[in-house]
Amino acid sequence: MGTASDKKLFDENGLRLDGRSPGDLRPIRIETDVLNRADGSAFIEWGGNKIQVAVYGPREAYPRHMQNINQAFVRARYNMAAFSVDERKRPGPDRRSMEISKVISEALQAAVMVELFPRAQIDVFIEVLQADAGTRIAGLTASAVALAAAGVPMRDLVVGCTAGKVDGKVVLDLSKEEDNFGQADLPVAVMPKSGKVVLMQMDGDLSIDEFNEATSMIFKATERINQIQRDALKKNYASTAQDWGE
Amino acid sequence: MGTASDKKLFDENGLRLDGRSPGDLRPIRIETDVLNRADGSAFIEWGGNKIQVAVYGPREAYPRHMQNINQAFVRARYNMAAFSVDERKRPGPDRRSMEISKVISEALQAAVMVELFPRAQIDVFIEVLQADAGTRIAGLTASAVALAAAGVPMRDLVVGCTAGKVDGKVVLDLSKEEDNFGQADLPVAVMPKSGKVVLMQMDGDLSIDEFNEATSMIFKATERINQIQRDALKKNYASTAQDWGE
Amino acid sequence: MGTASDKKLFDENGLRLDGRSPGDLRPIRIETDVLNRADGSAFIEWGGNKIQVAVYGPREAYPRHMQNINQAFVRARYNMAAFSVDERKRPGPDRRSMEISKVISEALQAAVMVELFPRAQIDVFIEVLQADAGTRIAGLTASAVALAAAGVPMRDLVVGCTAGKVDGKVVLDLSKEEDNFGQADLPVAVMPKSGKVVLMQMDGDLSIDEFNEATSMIFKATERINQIQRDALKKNYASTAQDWGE
Amino acid sequence: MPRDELDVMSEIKRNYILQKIRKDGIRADGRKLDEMRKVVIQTNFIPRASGSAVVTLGRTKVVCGIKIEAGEPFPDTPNQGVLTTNVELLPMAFPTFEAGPPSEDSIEIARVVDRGIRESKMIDLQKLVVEPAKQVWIVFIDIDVIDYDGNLIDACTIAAVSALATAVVPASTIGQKDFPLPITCRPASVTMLKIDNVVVVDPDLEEEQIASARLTVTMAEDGHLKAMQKGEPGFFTLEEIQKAIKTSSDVGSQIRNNYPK
Amino acid sequence: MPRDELDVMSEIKRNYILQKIRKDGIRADGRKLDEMRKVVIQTNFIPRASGSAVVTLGRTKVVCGIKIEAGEPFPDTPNQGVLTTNVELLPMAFPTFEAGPPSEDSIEIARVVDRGIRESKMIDLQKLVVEPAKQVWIVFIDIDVIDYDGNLIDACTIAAVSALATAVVPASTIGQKDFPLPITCRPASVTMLKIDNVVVVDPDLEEEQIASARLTVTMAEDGHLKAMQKGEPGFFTLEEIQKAIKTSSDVGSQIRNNYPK
Amino acid sequence: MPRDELDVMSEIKRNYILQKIRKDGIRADGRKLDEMRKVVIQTNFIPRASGSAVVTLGRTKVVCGIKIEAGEPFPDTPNQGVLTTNVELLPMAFPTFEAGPPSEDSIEIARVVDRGIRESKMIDLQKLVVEPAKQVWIVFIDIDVIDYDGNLIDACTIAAVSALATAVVPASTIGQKDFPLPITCRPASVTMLKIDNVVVVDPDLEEEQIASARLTVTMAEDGHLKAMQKGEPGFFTLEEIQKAIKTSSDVGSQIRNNYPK
Repeated sequence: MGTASDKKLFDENGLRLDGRSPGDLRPIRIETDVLNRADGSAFIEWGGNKIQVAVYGPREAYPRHMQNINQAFVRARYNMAAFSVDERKRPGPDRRSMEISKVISEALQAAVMVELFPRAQIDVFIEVLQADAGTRIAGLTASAVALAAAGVPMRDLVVGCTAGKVDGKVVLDLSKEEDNFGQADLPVAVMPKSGKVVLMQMDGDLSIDEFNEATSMIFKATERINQIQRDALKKNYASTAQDWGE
Repeated sequence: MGTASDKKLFDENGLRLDGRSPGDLRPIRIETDVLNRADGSAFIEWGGNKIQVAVYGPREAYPRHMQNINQAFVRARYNMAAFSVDERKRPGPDRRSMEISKVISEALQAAVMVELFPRAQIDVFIEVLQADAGTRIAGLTASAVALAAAGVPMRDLVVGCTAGKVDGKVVLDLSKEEDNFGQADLPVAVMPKSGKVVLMQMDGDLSIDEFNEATSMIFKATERINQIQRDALKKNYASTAQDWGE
Repeated sequence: MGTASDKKLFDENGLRLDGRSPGDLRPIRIETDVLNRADGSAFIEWGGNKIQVAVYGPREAYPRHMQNINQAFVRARYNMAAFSVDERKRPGPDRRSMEISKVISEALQAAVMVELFPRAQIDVFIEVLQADAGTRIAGLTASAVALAAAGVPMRDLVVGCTAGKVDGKVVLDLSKEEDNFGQADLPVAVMPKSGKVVLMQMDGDLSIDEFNEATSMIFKATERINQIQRDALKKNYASTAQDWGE
Repeated sequence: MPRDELDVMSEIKRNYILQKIRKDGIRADGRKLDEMRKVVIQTNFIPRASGSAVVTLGRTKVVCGIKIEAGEPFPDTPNQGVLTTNVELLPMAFPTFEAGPPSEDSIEIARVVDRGIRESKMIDLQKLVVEPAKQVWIVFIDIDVIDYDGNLIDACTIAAVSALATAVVPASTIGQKDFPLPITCRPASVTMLKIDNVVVVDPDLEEEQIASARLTVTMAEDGHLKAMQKGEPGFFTLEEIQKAIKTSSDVGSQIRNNYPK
Repeated sequence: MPRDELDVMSEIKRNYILQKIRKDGIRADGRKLDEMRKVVIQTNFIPRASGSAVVTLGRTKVVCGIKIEAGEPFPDTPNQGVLTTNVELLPMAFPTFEAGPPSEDSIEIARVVDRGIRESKMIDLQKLVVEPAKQVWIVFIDIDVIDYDGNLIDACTIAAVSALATAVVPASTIGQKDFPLPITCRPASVTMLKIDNVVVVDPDLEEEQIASARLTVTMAEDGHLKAMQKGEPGFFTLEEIQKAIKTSSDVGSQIRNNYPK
Repeated sequence: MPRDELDVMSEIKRNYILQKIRKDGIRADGRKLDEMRKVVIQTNFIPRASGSAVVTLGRTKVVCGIKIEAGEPFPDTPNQGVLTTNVELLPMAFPTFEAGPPSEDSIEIARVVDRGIRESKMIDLQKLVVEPAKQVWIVFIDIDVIDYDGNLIDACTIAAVSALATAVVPASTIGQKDFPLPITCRPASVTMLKIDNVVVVDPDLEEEQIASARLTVTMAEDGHLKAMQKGEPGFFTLEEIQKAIKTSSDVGSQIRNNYPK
């Protein structure tokens, strides 16, 4: 977690620097089918995060020796644009982005009906255009929408959210400054129908009680975020229906 | 193009630093079949440029998925020796040499009768041993000779030449200093029988009139350079005939 | 060889800094089958060197085009742990370790009955955990033991030893300081039954007489080292027999 | 340029496109030979960057972000800032684009875009010196291709020029005052393809798949040539090139009208 | 985690393991569900390193060496030392491990180990400053995996913590006095796997091959969570996670008892 | 060493070479066992380099260019210049040579050539110091192999020694006077192959393809050994090596006669 600092992260009314209460989410907007070439796509704005996701597949897995005769595999590639962060980032994967790609792939693998597509792979490309804390969770949330928009059969969507500890208090959906100067970070993703946890990482310092408080905040928030996902997909289906009607 | 400078590039008689008139070429010498292992080879000296070219093929394209069932592809690899430039160059391709390899490959592809060799590749290796402005054009000119020397069937040779703008005047075949301090650079390659342009790049600043003056200079020069190519090949055929006669 | 220096490398009694006479070896200890997963393994301590070796194979050579229809090939990979040397070493092969891998592979290839395993490869992984001069020779000596422990049929073991020149005197088995400040280094490996030389490298300055003195020292030493190899293997066979007896 | 996934386009489609061009002088999507697709430019899309633009050119879409950072000049140009251009053909943009080190295609695109901007002297690099030979401003142009339907060179040039035209040098990071990136002109590249013996402007992917040769001409307001690049294994006659230069002058002016003021 | 060479385990073996766990609550090797394998720690194995440990965890074996070198701090943390963790899955450890750049697996292991040590503040990085913003101590944790039979995260954490706990800062190299690496606590990671609906501790390779999901929980003496990582494509319920945290608290204390004093 | 394209040589050819050597003590091209092929050395071929040489050894051809640049010494040798040797097995030289990072073969060749030059102390590195610990001359030896017909080690050594012997340190670039690279001796490497039980000098490619073992011996004028390298999977007896050293002493003198004065 972040560096220690004297930075005040709450005002006198207990509100956060951006005016949110501890349990508030930043604004989230999801749009689907924004790209033409991909089989499915979604664009998410979550606070200052701007993330483009595209899905290709199911398609034959390549190279051949990667094929699994029982099921498809989901291969997410999380990438940060060179201009997405304060200091220009050299293109190409680093260790952080490789780890994130792995945990996102595993989380999506749990939700996709991979058993329907033996020998196939499903590619999920996540491009972070502007980063503002919580990119993995925002990218994963958008990925689930893009998969659905691509018509990939899923058991459920996947919804991610982060909680953390700031100045000793548990808060939802860390902002960039809270991420930099906070004491704990807990990104979680669930399948919202069942509450099954498909991604969980944590670093910093949390007592067991704080952990329970944080997860309870996250679970509540995922319901709201899932609604935003479903609305985005509905709008998409609506416009598809309209297209047909013409 | 080069850096602005107060450097004088013409003398009081309108001659260039190396004594040439605006429309003069530097000395060019081409020798063929200088290597034993390659299927064909040519060595070119063009001003201070010293460039070795070798051709292998047509041979089965590898890897397999590169094979085109209708025709061969020409793959030129332009490379600069570590000692070819003022400051020692780290071995291996850089972005500049990759672009040059691409445009040379495309220029040669236009001249070779690729339709005669489905699934094949023809490799052209261009090693710049000493660089002195105009290496891409010199390397391409030598490549055409090496292909012919290898017995690769061609519609026509390919001849390259450069024009540029120096102190506001259009001149032929830029020298190293003119390249460094000039205002425009226009490398062109043609198939000399038909005048078809198979390579053209330009950077700097040229008015339309200057462009027309430059191309007209280049077209005239390519006739002379083509003659040097044909002489080199004739000498080669002559010595081959002699070999047979023995 | 090392840098010139005023460092004294012998005491008044003609003994070396670590108390050895010119013809003495450092202590050597070899243990076999210290790893569970590998087909065979050996761990060697030789002076301050600590080197772990593991053998996998014979197994089908991969990629396919590496397969030799007449025989197996031995592929040794010599690698230094990041913490094995004074200044932390970046992981991955460098030019030195690639050369050492090559000469060790060739030396082992001579001893293994490769003709029994067409299309196969035998991998020998050598990990230098602590380096203390003579790692290639110690790694090779342990590799032969690991191959035998893996049940790979061999014409003979391979035994390595180094001699060198220090303060103008020929000495056996250079220590780290002698290696750094000495005048010549001569690593040699032989098949001990026949005395055939399968590895020899040399750098520094040796007269022909010094060379002959050095090789004669080495040949005598390899008998002693070979005994240590055989003892290690006997202990291993003994414990295997015991296992069967239970 | 990349082919479609199976590296084939149906004979029927190919013939349809060719015939339409030959007989009617009209392209498959109804455009005239020298007609650009619709261009939409949205600047300041990435507020955290020094400048940015999202550009759609028909169904091709690219995002350009500019980062401007203080750093050392090149030893041979101590009195000017540094410019560097990079294009990423993201795998999300097309089925055969692959992650990894830049391909020949992406390098060619980046270098042609870079030459247009550099040679037109769009950015006044002399004004980007903090302390000669010690510290200058480095301008990173990074372009993400996120949707690919042909003519990346022009889409990337439009995005880069638009992002640069609205960029701000973050001089406050070194204790000075931020100032707009000093801009002298607005270059426009125009890419043309030769299909059969006809030259078309702003090709889409299907046209790229049947074309024999490509020519890009970059000009600035002064009507001078700043950069040219012939690509693909076909050829142009000198007359075709001269005509293409004329076309690019006209079309370039239209593009320039779309640029942010 | 890597599968076995043929990526298959016999149905018979698979069923045997599963049934034993389901029916008897006992694992194939006789362990209870929350029972670690035998841990053997040998420190100071590499005397030339600043600290070192060889750890066997059942039949898994790793070697950790610590190098501590003077160097520059990161610009944004001028007042603390630097910590870096690297894990090498050596090809000698398993038939399918390959030489070359780090795999996704080795990166994940290294990052989870690193987070446990970093977030527990085990090393007092503030005490590793020679001159603020100029010179600090850089602690390199390098771990060689030489024999693989499951649960590398815990084996590597144990090795790293043990090696650090016995490490010495070689300050004499810069004319000062050597001193023990300043240590504040001893974190322990506990990795659990979900097989069927049962969670087991310290899985061996065969268990990894049939498990659906993995969870690692790292705590220090204060009983607080310092790092967590869920892995593999399966899921956990929140209840399972809460129970796993409880388990890891107990098992972590046992591990801590094994650490060098 | 690389095999021919199909990795096979016809049995007939193989037998012919072997029989000729066994029965007549003569090689397929008529040479005696200890006879070098014709050596042609052309120095100053690359006038822009600090030194250069093109060498043909039979039908093997290599180009060596020396660059000498001011730079920093290694920390542990503050009082001497730096020497570095690189060999490129260019794809133009042989059908199976590939572009890309250096192969094991090219690294071995470069390192054996380097050792011969370094250990003979041919270059007086102590005279290449501008300011101790700050600035020294770095000597880059780069060798392009452009035509391959066996025995690259000797061809490259001859090229490197010839280029160095005629090289000039460009001290005028730092405001001093150019001076000839300080040379103390002229090492010569002699590479021998064992075919059957016969040892031949300066093997061509066909001989390399049927040989079992290789030995390179590098000596200087003082008749001392400076570097040795045994290669390939065969063996030598100690007697064979002693005889080879004798041979290399004689042949090395012949090579030295060819070096530029």
